[in-house]
Amino acid sequence: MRISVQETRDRIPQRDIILESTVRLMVPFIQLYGLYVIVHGHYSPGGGFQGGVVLGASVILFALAFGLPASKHYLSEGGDILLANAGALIYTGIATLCALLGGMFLDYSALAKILPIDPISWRSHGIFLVEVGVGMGVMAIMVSIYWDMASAGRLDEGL
Amino acid sequence: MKPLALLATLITGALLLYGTADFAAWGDPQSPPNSNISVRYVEQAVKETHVPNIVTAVLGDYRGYDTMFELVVIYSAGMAVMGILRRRED
Amino acid sequence: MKSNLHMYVMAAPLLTAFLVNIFGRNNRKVIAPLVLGALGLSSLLAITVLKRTLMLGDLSYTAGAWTPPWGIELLVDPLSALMLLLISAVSFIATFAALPCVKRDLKDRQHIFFTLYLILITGLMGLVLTADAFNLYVMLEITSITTYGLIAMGRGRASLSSFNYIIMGSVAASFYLLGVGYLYLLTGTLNMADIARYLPALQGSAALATALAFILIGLWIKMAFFPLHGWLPRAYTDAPDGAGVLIAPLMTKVTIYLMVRLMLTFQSPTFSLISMDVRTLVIWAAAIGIVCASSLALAQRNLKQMLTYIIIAEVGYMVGGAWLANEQGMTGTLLHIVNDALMTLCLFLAAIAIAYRTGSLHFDHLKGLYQRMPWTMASFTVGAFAMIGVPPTCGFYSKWYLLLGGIEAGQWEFVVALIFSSLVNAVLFFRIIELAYFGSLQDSEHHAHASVQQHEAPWWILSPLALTAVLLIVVGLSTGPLVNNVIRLMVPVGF
Amino acid sequence: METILDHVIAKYNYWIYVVLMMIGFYAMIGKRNLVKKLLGMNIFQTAIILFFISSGAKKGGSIPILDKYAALQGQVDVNQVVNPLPHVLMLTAIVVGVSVTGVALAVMLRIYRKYGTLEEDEILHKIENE
Repeated sequence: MRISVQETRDRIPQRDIILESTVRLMVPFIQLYGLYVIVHGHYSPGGGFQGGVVLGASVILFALAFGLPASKHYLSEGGDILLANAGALIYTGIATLCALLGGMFLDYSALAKILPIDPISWRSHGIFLVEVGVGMGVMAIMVSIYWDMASAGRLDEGL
Repeated sequence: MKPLALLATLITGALLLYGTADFAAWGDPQSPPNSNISVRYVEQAVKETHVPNIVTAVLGDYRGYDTMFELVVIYSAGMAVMGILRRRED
Repeated sequence: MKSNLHMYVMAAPLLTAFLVNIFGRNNRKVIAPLVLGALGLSSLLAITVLKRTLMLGDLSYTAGAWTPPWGIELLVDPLSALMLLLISAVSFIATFAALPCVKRDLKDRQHIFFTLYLILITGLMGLVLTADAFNLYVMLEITSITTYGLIAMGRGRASLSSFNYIIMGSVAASFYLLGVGYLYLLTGTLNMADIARYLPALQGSAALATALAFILIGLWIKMAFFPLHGWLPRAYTDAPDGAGVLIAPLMTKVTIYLMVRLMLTFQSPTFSLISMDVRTLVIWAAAIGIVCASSLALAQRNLKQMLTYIIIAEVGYMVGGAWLANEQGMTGTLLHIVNDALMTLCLFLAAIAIAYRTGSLHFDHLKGLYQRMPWTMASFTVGAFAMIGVPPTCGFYSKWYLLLGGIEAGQWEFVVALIFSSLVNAVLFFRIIELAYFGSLQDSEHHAHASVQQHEAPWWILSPLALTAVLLIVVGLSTGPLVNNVIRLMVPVGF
Repeated sequence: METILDHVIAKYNYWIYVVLMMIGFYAMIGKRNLVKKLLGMNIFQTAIILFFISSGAKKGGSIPILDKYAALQGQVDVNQVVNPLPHVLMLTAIVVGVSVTGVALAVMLRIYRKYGTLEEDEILHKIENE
């Protein structure tokens, strides 16, 4: 008893104007909130992971309402993979840069050789840069996992 | 197989409960975890990193190595899902 | 100024993993140079790290310049430097064989495969270096998730065996995390050396026994110690060839290294982790495990499956040797970690070379292989001799130390199990050699595979195989210096 | 008998988490359906996260976000602030839990596409006579 792909395909409802217009309204504000969570990791609960998941959720909401092909038009597959790699490279890149600049691995105060501000505030900025990298990486990965799960790897037609 | 699994579960549970005997009471500020290395985190973290949120300070700087590999974990999970499901062959 | 060399050994494969994912996506040709370059560079750096550690002594390094209990401490001592070199060298050699196999199996997902491949190697290196209990959990998870992904990319049954591995792996990781949680609740710190300072005060407490029991059970499941080995045979057999050649030699050996590292760190004159009755119990379990795993290997009809059961028997050697708690036994275990990784690599490379040419590893397809693939079978024979424990090869020396340790500790069941397993190995491998050598070419003609044009494996697979076979003998002959100035330093005198 | 009751009352949270862990552990190794095994794994991991977080709790403690200037002057009362370390560790454990669940779901999707069922014994039966 293998469920044929065609059976699942025709159970998906056609486009729904109410759903699309509300989602078109909500997605920008969700993304704004996601950015807020990333940026305010220093002062309020939050940070790279939580903000990245909220940003990822906004793109997934878009994909649910407008269909997977539309979301791939909004954030292309190549762009998504590039975003994930960029996020990971930012974090590991900064860590290796600190080691190359003569400090210890992941020691942000070693970055003072590039921009000479005092080491302690370099730590605060280092944490922020790293949180941005984490946010980008987590957002891209959440979207990519949703795409794979929804279309069982074919990325043609989502849930 | 099921009774064997039940037996293993009960033994593990009993061992765990037997182990909770020596823990400090819940919420006790003088318990080992609350009075050992985290005292410095609470007192010094803001001075040393200018980040009011101590959890982010510990996450990003004191134990930044953990968080770096945490990102690598979520990254490799995304790549694993991509590798498992995206198959052109079948 | 503390040297960052060992961090570059880890950073090279990690950064390359992301580059391979970016550039390897559209043109495949860039994957091979990137992967080989990164692993070659990290092998060279690992050699200098080992030399440096032997000259200048241990290096306690923290990521982020914080003093140890607060920051995460990475310990580079002779043993971890040796393991770092072992991991980078074995993965460098295995990559040569992985490249053609992956090109054949996973046509358009090669870049994803090699991203996971490099992250797995980074995770193994991180496991070897870390001296922080929770960081070790994160590294365990990295190596586990990448291994789940690599195995599940295989065809057919691979997804089911990968799922079983996921369940058992999560149980193991959760048990380890529980053990660390109990230790954290008792001591309040996460740094292993710092925890060891608090242990004598907690000598008899129930929670400490539970914590160490759960940590050990978690590691035993991860290393497939006999009663908990159910997931390993299917997982390693169904893994794609390119992944199997890296996972089989390294995963269980690094987990055994972790168990030894924990035992050595928590060991102190006042607090002996290994109380008498627990030690005898574990050695009995190891002995029974060796006997059962070896006899199960006899029952297998597939070469790769037979090798997986031999891996489980070898795990029994090392766990038993470590728990003998005397100098000979520990030296034998540490030496056997290195030797067994090389032996398993040689045998898996041979299995892959045979599978690459004949398509199947079932025994009746191995007839008359010596005529068709002389060099592959020659290296396979060297690997077989090493596994049995024939003198010039490295297998003999580590087994010799283990035997001495067993006799000295008076654990006769362990000694008997070792001898029994060596004999069974002899039967296993001579059966195959006899099949491959004397099974004349004619009666394999009418087999379905006769039409496939038989000749030597491609040089991509043959050169690492031959190199590993030579390495087995070289490492065997250089056991003296290897033990005296590297392993001897690690084994505490008053053990 | 009396001491055990005190001991239980003082640490009832650990008892609850251990029961939760064992429910998850039994589902992981006892159940035959793959989805139930996965749910068991999630229950087990959630119980461990609760176990760690409750170890850092302090009676009357507030969240570990301090007023920057008061902290710079150094007027920080440790007993008023909850222990931040378990929260950091559990952020990692949550991410690991999510990742393993994601990979397990992907593998289950492939198994379902190939064998049409998620009952382990049916799958093994199908593999035998493949």
